[in-house]
Amino acid sequence: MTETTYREALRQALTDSMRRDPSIVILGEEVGKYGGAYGVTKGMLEEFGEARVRDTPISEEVIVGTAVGAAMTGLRPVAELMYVDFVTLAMDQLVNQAAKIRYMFGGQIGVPMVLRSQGGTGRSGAAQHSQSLEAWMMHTPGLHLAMPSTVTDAYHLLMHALTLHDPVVFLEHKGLYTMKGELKPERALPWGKAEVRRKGGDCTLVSYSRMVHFCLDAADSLSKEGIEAEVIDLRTLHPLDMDTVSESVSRTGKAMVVTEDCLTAGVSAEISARIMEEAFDFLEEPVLRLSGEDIPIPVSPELEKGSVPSVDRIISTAKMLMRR
Amino acid sequence: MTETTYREALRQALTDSMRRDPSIVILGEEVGKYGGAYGVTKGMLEEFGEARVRDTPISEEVIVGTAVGAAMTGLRPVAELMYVDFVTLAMDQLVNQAAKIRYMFGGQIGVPMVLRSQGGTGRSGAAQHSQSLEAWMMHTPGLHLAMPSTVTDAYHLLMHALTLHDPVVFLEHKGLYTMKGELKPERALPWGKAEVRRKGGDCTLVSYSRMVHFCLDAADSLSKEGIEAEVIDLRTLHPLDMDTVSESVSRTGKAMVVTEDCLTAGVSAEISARIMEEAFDFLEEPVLRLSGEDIPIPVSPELEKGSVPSVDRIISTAKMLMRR
Amino acid sequence: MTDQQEKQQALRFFRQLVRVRIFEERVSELFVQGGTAGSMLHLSIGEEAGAVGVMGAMREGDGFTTHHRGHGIFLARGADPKKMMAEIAGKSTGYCRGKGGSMHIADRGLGHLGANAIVGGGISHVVGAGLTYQMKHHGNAAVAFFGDGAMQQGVLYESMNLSALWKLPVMFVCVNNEYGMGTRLDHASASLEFEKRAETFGLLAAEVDGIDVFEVYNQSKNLLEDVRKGNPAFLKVNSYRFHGHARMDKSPYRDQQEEEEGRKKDAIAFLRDRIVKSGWYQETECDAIVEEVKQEMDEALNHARNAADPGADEMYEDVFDPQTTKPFPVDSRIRESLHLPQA
Amino acid sequence: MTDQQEKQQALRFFRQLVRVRIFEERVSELFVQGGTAGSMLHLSIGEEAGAVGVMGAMREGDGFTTHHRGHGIFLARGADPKKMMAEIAGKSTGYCRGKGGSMHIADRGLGHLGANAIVGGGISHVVGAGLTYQMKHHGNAAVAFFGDGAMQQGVLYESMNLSALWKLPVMFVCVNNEYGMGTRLDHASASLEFEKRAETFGLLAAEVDGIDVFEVYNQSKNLLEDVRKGNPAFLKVNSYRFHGHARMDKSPYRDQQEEEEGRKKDAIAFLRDRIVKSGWYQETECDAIVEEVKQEMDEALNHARNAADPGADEMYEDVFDPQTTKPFPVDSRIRESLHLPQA
Ligand SMILES: Cc1ncc(C[n+]2csc(CCOP(=O)(O)OP(=O)(O)O)c2C)c(N)n1
Ligand SMILES: Cc1ncc(C[n+]2csc(CCOP(=O)(O)OP(=O)(O)O)c2C)c(N)n1
Ligand SMILES: [Mg+2]
Ligand SMILES: [Mg+2]
Repeated sequence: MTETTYREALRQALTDSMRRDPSIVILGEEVGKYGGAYGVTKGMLEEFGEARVRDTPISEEVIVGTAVGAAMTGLRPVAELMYVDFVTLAMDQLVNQAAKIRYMFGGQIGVPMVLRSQGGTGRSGAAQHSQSLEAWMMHTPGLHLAMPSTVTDAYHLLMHALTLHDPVVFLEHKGLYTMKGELKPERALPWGKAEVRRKGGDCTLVSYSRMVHFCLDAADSLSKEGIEAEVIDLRTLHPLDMDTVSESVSRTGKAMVVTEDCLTAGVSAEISARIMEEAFDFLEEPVLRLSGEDIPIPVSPELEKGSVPSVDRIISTAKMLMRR
Repeated sequence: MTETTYREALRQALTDSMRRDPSIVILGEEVGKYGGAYGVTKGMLEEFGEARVRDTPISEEVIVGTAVGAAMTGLRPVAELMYVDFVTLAMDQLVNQAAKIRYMFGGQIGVPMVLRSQGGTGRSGAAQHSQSLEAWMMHTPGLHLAMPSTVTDAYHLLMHALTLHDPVVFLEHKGLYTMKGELKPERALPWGKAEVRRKGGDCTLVSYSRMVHFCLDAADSLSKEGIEAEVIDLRTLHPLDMDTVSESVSRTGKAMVVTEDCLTAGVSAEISARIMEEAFDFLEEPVLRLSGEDIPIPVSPELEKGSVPSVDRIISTAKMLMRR
Repeated sequence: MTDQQEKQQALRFFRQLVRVRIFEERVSELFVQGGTAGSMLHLSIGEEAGAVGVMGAMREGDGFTTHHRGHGIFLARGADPKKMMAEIAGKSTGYCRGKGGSMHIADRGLGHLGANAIVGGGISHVVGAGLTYQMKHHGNAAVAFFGDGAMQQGVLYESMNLSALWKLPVMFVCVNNEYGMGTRLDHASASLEFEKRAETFGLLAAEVDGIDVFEVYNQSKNLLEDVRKGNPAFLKVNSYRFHGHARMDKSPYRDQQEEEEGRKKDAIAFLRDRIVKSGWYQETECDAIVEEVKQEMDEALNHARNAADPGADEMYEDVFDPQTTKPFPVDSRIRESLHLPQA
Repeated sequence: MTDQQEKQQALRFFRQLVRVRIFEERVSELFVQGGTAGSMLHLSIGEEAGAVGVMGAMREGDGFTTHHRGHGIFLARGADPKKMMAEIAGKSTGYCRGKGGSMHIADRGLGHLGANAIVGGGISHVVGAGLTYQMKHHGNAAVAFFGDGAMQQGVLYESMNLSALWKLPVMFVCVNNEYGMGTRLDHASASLEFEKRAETFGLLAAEVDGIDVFEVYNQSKNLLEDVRKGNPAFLKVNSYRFHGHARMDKSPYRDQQEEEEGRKKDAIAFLRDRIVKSGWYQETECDAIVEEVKQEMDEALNHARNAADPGADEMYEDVFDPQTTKPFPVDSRIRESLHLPQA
């Protein structure tokens, strides 16, 4: 088994795709010479040259707008926002333009682009460098939304994103880049399929991105105490595979959604509501939401940690869920 | 009974507040000479002068940023975005700045500002002039969020917003400006309290803004068929008064959330999940979400109408909910 | 240009200018008759020369975006007035099948990358189109049309900078009609030195009086030559918005004298005068063109009136590539969760 | 300034410059010892004169915002290094009680309206502060400090325009250190005529060599006189970023020769030389100041190391005015929904 990091898997997907498809260009701040703030595009300038790996000025709105225009005319841009927090500067281009162009123009023009960024806590980045903003994009019709948790998914989801004809928001987690794992090149679950990462019949934990690993660790501990949790990794938030989730909840009767984004009106609200809608008759307890606190992220490492779910809290919450 | 329009009630609240508090200034596109794109600030330039009623260039980001800076230093700005769709251009200032400043700075500096805007369908404004984006703000810690449905609330909520020490997003509905009603100057339900607009014991309809009226109309029709729906108007989405909602659902056992925003990861997801969390034992059916379709808003008046809930669909959905 | 060429060009320009004017008049009628989709209709009467002059200098393969006041620009590009009018009416035979409307018309074939209802929203798209042309279709240019109001949107300057930095074949055309809604340009911008400003972002820049379509054409042509070589440019076309901001606006914020003066900047009258005075053609020949155009536009109007609304289910189409994912209709979802049969 | 005044001023400036330099060196130590909250630490070594010179020309009552590289600016304003260092360490005695950190330091009392981690994020706040001063505190000025990288953010131009349009007492200070992360300014901006550019937005503009704190001071003073009268201004201070972008960055994208040249732009060495050569003070007197400052900053460092972390429950404080609403903790919510007693 060869071990690869999440970061390398992403780079591999970009590289393999660019070798295959000459219309792919990368643009963003520091993606070239610097190799990306988190090193994802390191070495790619050397292989693909300045025409295809493009350092931009610090102009988020025009980075995304340029990607939109390029995508409309025949390129397949991969635009990078260094932190997802900066999407606040490009929401018009993402939401009012990229996501709506196919629709507004009656299906004439697609916008095949990938917007890569990274979010989440873990580096004391404070309130403007640690957010998880995927709920905004999930709420925007016209966008695909992928949030890989594993090395293999980092590769395959990005590969697939680079074949779609619509905009894909591709959100990585800053805490996963150095994570190692096996990259299984042959296997690829279809786009939009959730993956059951661990089987279990007592309760269902639904998650994505970094929190999947927290759930798996928690499930291991719970197992020692006789509780078998099923862990589902959504992989993409659009399309959203509720079938896999509902099937599991129909067996366990107990569900908990674990996300890093702020709880109120976040992703866990949607998943929770959907579980109720699709598996109401099976639910023995309300679906629980273990999400980020409804606060800006504080810089203090201790407070930061406390502001999002931890393995311990997943364990204790699962026990509460299982108590009767 | 003297009848007032929603638009006039808003103007009255601005006027009364500005007479009382000299630190209030209004800024935005066309708020002065033009009197506001929807006429809310008509005549205010004449009363308060150019120093306090300020026309701005078409620069949404700096409109909100200027309001933030003014609020931090002792003014109480009311910034207007002509359409809530344009908040996409000012999300950094709203989300990364206004909402987080008190927190990031350890409580030292508040941002007492009101961001007024209007959203919703009804004027064939198409995909970039018809959105309902309140879920994004509801998902942002640090923001108050008011969405008045009546003439009286338009007045009192805006009056109250102009006394808070934190940023308030105040979202009007373009379809309500010409609505008439009695402005009851004496009464004001507290900020953050929902209002039961109609009593009923069979099912609970939860809504806010324009959809409250659709729910009330539907409830009248349902009543003729023997179904008594309780209609709750949330009034503010932050604070969110779930007590009133849960109490109602604990009586009716059946709930339906009616909103105009896109369904997925929208406001109705949060309300639905909260109802399950707080009234699980009383629920006889899954909480239903009757929200906007997950599509950009089309320009065709017929399609536009079909893209959001209608009175008829509220009626038919309520009947389905009551069927067994 | 030889005199003969100029003469023929003049007549072509005249027809185009008249087409824009009369098209907009018909849009206005459609509105009055309640036939348009909504009231957010922005007529470009008074700005015809900007549309016709710049478009005259563009080539097949070039791409462009427009602002919300873009009917004339698209028409000058060769749009079918029937499909335009139908789109403005929100009908199924429109350019965007009734989904976009006046503010979101586009046509891939003609290189129209879209009208935009966000002031400044389409400007950065031409930077991207310019990038595509630089990499794949050398020689093509991408042109952004926008109003004077967009001069106050930051994205314009980000776009200028990136175009200059990457040497993209991009031209920024400011259709200056003196107003952004009720705000006169000098109340929106502290400085009016826009050409100098563009130069400090590394662009070529020029200004032209929009009364004279030939001037607009010549300036555009000159700039576009450099643009195609990778020197992005900025062009300001000065004109006046003859009517209100949108169809309902009567411009009470403008004084009559100013309006009268402004409406003298009439490119059609100006060109007609020149055509006749130069002895190129007779008044009657001009009149004949006007009549022909009227008929063309009446037909467009009739077409739009009689065209069908889009079918209710089309609402769910075009959100995504049809091969992939589709919206889950709200009602289907509700029925599913209640275990009821689908309607 | 008389010679005597100049001499005293020189010593004050010297102390301030040294304070910034040594403070940053101590921040760096704190980082190496694992004592900072995170690694997003941006040192302003090499940019001391911009901070000290501009601040020297500012007055009590003036407000300002900074970018992410703002330690020196705040220190020059009179910040307490203990509270700064504690904040950088994420401790409860810090300026922001350990919630903001290096990139979000602020102090209402000193008019610091906040460091900002969004490039360009704090620029428009001074437009608002300027509005407040124009209406309520005539004579005060609001100053935005930002890097050369922010010259490519559209919000800067929107801010310039609005300040000029409304005649606000605002100054925009670009702390040009030649780099935005790994990108040299000439790879980020097609044109470097920033002063001319500011002029085309209606501002006064100047450029100054950041090696000479007196020059920075004088230019700022001149501009601020006009600024206070309602003529907004732009000032570019040229310097060089001696170290990497953030504490972990070793600047592999810069060549050694360039770095060596760049580091010669040392405002401290420059001023010391002048002090000694002018016979104002002896080397030993300068050394004594350095020693004093070292002690001051060592104390700050120790304070930060030993200060307490914020209490876990403080996480929920300061989201809203305490009189109004508070976050509903996730765990309480879960317990409530399971009818379990609160922990
Ligand atoms: C981002 C944004 N802000 C505001 C508006 C509302 N609005 C529509 S057109 C317009 C005026 C635009 O003026 P200008 O750019 O000069 O174009 P013109 O209407 O004069 O052709 C405004 C403010 C908008 N559509 N988008
Ligand atoms: C909006 C935004 N984009 C990108 C970043 C990431 N980033 C942080 S500092 C920086 C470089 C800024 O350069 P400059 O403005 O010159 O300031 P300097 O670091 O040189 O002081 C970048 C790209 C950010 N923090 N905010
Ligand atoms: Mg205009
Ligand atoms: Mg810099």
